[in-house]
Amino acid sequence: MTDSPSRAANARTRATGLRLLDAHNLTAAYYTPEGNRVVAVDDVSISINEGEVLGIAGESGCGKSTLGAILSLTAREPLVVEGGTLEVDGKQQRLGPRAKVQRTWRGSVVSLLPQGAMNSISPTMRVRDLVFDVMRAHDRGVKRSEALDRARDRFEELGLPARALDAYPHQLSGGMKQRVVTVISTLLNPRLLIADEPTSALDVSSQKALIDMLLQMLDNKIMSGVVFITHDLPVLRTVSNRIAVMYAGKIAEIGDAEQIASEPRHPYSAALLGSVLVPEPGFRNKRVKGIPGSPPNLLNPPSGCRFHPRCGLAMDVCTKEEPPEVGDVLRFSSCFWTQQNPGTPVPLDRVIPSEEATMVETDRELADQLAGAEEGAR
Amino acid sequence: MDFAKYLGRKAIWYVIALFVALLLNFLLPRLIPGNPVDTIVSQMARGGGASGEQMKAIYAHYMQQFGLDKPMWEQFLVYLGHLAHGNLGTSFSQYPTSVNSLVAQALPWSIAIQLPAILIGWVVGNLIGAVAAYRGGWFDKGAFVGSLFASSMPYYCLAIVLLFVVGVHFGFLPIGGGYSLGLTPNLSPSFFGDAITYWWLPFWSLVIIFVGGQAVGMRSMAIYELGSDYVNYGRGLGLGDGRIVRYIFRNAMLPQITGLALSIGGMIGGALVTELVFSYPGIGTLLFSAISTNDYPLFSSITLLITLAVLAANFCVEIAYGIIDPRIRAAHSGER
Amino acid sequence: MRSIHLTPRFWVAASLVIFTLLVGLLGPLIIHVDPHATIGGLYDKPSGRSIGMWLGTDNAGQSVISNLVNGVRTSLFIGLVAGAISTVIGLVFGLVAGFQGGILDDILMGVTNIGLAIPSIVVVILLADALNGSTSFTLAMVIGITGWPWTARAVRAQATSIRNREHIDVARLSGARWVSILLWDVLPYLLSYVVMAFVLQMSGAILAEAAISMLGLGASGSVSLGIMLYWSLAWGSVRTGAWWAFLPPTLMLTLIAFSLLLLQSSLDEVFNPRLRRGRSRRRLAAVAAGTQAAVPTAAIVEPVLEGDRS
Amino acid sequence: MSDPKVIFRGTGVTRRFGRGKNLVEAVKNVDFTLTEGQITTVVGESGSGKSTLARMVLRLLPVSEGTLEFNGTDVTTITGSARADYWKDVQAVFQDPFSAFNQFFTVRRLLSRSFRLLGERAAAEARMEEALNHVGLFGADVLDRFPHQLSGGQRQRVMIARALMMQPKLLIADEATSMLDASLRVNILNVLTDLRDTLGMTILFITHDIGQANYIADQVLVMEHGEMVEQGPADKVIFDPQHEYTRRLLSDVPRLNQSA
Repeated sequence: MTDSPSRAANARTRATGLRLLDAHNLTAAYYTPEGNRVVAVDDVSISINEGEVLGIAGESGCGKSTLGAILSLTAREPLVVEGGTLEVDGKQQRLGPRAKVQRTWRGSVVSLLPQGAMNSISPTMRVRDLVFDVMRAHDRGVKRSEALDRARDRFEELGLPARALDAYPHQLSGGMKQRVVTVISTLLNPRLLIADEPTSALDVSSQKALIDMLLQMLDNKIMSGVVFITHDLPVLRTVSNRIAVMYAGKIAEIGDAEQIASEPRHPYSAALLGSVLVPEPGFRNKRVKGIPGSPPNLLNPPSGCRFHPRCGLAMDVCTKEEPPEVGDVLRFSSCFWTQQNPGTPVPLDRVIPSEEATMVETDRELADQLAGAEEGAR
Repeated sequence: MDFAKYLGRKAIWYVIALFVALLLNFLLPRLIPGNPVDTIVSQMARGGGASGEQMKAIYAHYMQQFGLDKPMWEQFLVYLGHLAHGNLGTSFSQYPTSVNSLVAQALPWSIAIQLPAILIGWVVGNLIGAVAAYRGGWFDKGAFVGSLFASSMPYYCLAIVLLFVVGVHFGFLPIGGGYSLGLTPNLSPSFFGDAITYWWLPFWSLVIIFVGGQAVGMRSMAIYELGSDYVNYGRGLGLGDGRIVRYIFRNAMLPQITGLALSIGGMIGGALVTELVFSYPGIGTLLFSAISTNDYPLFSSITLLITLAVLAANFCVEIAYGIIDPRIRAAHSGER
Repeated sequence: MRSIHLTPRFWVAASLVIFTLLVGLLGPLIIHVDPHATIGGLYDKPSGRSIGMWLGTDNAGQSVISNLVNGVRTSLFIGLVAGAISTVIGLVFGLVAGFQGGILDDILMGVTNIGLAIPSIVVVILLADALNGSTSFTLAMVIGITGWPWTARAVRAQATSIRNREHIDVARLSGARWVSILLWDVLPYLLSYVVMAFVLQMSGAILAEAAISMLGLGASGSVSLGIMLYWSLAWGSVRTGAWWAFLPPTLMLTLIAFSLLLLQSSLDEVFNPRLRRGRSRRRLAAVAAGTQAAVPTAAIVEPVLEGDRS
Repeated sequence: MSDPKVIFRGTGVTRRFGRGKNLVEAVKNVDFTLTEGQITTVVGESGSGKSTLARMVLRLLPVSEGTLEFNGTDVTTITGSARADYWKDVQAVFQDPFSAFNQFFTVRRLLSRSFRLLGERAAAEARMEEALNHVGLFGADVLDRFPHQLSGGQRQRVMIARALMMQPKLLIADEATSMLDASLRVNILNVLTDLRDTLGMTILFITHDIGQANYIADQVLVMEHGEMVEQGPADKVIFDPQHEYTRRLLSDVPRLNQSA
């Protein structure tokens, strides 16, 4: 019925094994007005192959949007990129406080598809004005009519109405605006598109339309790879070839989308996936467990493995040492338990201790008390 | 159409505001205890400038003009009737000169110092504000504190300081009046050459303040726009700084243009005291003399004039905003 | 509550404001000379002869320094009274209109818009003239009751946005009464805003008093910075170079206006560290940019654009 | 659940906003019932009118047309003290766990506001602690904290506790979990199902996420553009949808297991 799984399958065959991007040792921090340094992305390295969609998953505050800002070269105050390198097609771009970023990298090598297209186009300009400005920024000599013709072709190719070009942003619906912005982001056929929560504000039908369009763009070789950032795991599973799960500024696990979804190798991924609810019979009348506690304050992150305070599998070593990356650069899990138990599925029951069960007990007791109090009150 | 409806609703409000303004202008001077004409005539008599016969004629003239022997509501109608004919009445202190001609003499002078100051101040102020917001750093700090200081300085205080330092202490420019003694205002180049030396000081005293105010306003609006999503997106698409700055300006400009229109409307009453400081022969000085001689036909005509100009400017801005696509306006003014 | 991060600018502004307060409060106690007493001739030069002569004499042979410190006191008094009156009226109107909405909102905002469209300087001049021979207090009242409309509209805009916050519904569901919600759930969110509006109103009122006095409609028999300037202009002190008669009140007025505006702009940063680039800053900044003009023609401050919500 | 009893009934419920050309019918002639001791979920996309419906049931928003009945009593137009009494029985938790808090109040202050409706103070204090325990919190930990000192999940729990203090018969959760991360969301949903299972509470749960509806609902109502297009037992609506819209909604939902 739906064609997105087949598209995703196409995408999988499309992935070639040629390296598109290598990002090394990315570190970025926010500086609070009080002068505190909050490291939001801490020494993260990722790689993407040609034709691939890499999904970045994680809860709010895990650093996934910060990672998107670094990769799209759009970090700005109070976020400061403190170090790292991007390597695309053998061209290197150093990052850091003193590094100079070539303007034309933005938009043509890496391009940003921002969160909430609502305000991404200046309210007093038409879509076509931005389209022309974007083209001219990378090709001084381009003529207005020529630029607009190219944009019109692109709109038609992707099944968008060409008259959207003449609209002011407020005249477009939310889903249409997000798609229009997607086309603008990819006008210059960038090598890599960084999509930061593009679907989060959309209804499921618009979500699906956008995802289909992104995959079609990959098929049409408009761009060579996508980094897709969202907290929505089912969306990621639909769109990605590989998924990286971030926790507290670090990558907890990275692997094939299918493998992550079916047999996660990191306790955090397992717990996160365990809390996903989808409309399938298995989820009715089954008690799903959330992760107890909340993500750490990055101003003062826990020592060792950052997940250890919430992890039922945590051992002594987890509290002291940084976990190793078990696997290779494209597929690994940063976990001592995985290292010690290769090939064993993560036991979800042990990751999340029985706190939930005791809570239900307490509830029962209290219910009785409450009932008693109620009677007394009457 | 929607626009007609919008216009109609606005017009009703402005008619009410106009009515209230007229009522205030009519009523408040009459709150002074005693019959104003008695007061005036007795004052003129004390001055000894007029004979008994003349006195009586003047008295009769004013009683008739104001309809003071009639009930209040009829007096108000008489007042409105005169206004409808564009007749502002006869001055007390410079009887029998009409108020119309006194105002007509003074008005060009006020406009001559105000309009250029507003226009130039607006352009320069917005430029400074925008550049400060965009450049940041020391330029921003200096421009901001300087502009804040300039905009907070009472305009008449700056006038006094300039008059003293430039006019009196260094003697660079003449220190009072609108033109040299002995000349009569005319359109000859020689008169302009003379008048412009008198014009510089009041002009500067206003333009500096105006630059400051505009710069502060523009800077904060531009800073606000700098934080918006489209700036970040534009950068992410590799747009040049100049291009993005143009987007910012376009959006930050709209309220500034409104401000310009309103400043022009408020022009007549905008720098009353400046004229006083420089004895400049404009509306402010006229108002001052009207107050000091209790010339209340002149006095209330000036206040009415100021009100009308401001009301008209407000109304024009509203119409302009109605013409601009309301949805653009909605998008611009944000969530509401 | 939340940690408040005071900026250096705030401390500069606060010191300047405290300095003017000290001049107004302690000055008259230290400079123990009757401002109305004749202690010398026409424009005697400053001298160290006596405390009253530190800044010489004015056109009536009165001590300038004594007039100055007493004038600052009057100006502060007028600023506080007029600022309080217009802030309170504006707050009540804006709060009720914004929170209640409906017909009450339409009526209150109609009145406010009329008040905004009529330049307040005109009303002040007319009222001051009608109340011939006013005192500082009546002058403060006059300035106060003409200055409230823009506060009312600004407060209304804020109150309207707060009305849509979920915590208001939560309070209603908890059984809180209308007044309680207004006082505890709406007002605290506006408080920082109101404080800033008050500072602007105060500075506006002080400058308005001076302008009115210079036009010859000042409080007769009282001592104020505006009246000092009125006499020094009338007696040509600027032209004759008697700088001690006009420079001190000029500089004092500038200092007061500047320090209050600086205080407002720094309070904005203190109250809204995260809104640094946010909306409220934009609104108040627009007002702040207009304060100067707000006195002569309050209508410049903001047009009646948002007048009626469609 | 031997004898399911209808606790709430809406008949022909309609809500219009604006007038003239700008007239919008947010909710159009909707009929529904809530069964005691069950979780009823309203599913719909943005603009479907589901939150408007919730606010009408809460009597925070007047009904343009139609009637609302609670326990057999007509509550369509009650105001003043009658409405305050109604709020002892019908309470709500809202979407935004931050803006639902008055940031100037501690949790204690927030909760103690309900005391006026609860009567005697000592009993009310006890009830406050009970309510907090119900959602897995302890008074000593949270009562003297300001909202910004709590995590998102804790804030939403406090909000549920506030509603529970009234010991309501009907609890309305309007998108109460949509701004929480997935791992915290499940915990809140579990609190709600526990309330149903242990206290027999009736819950009206509003969501755009059919996955959450599937997890907790006994009954499902589907809304589209202000109209109620389908309603019935959760199993039936979700696994055997009759209406075209419901089918589309379900087919567009991304799944974790592509094969399923």
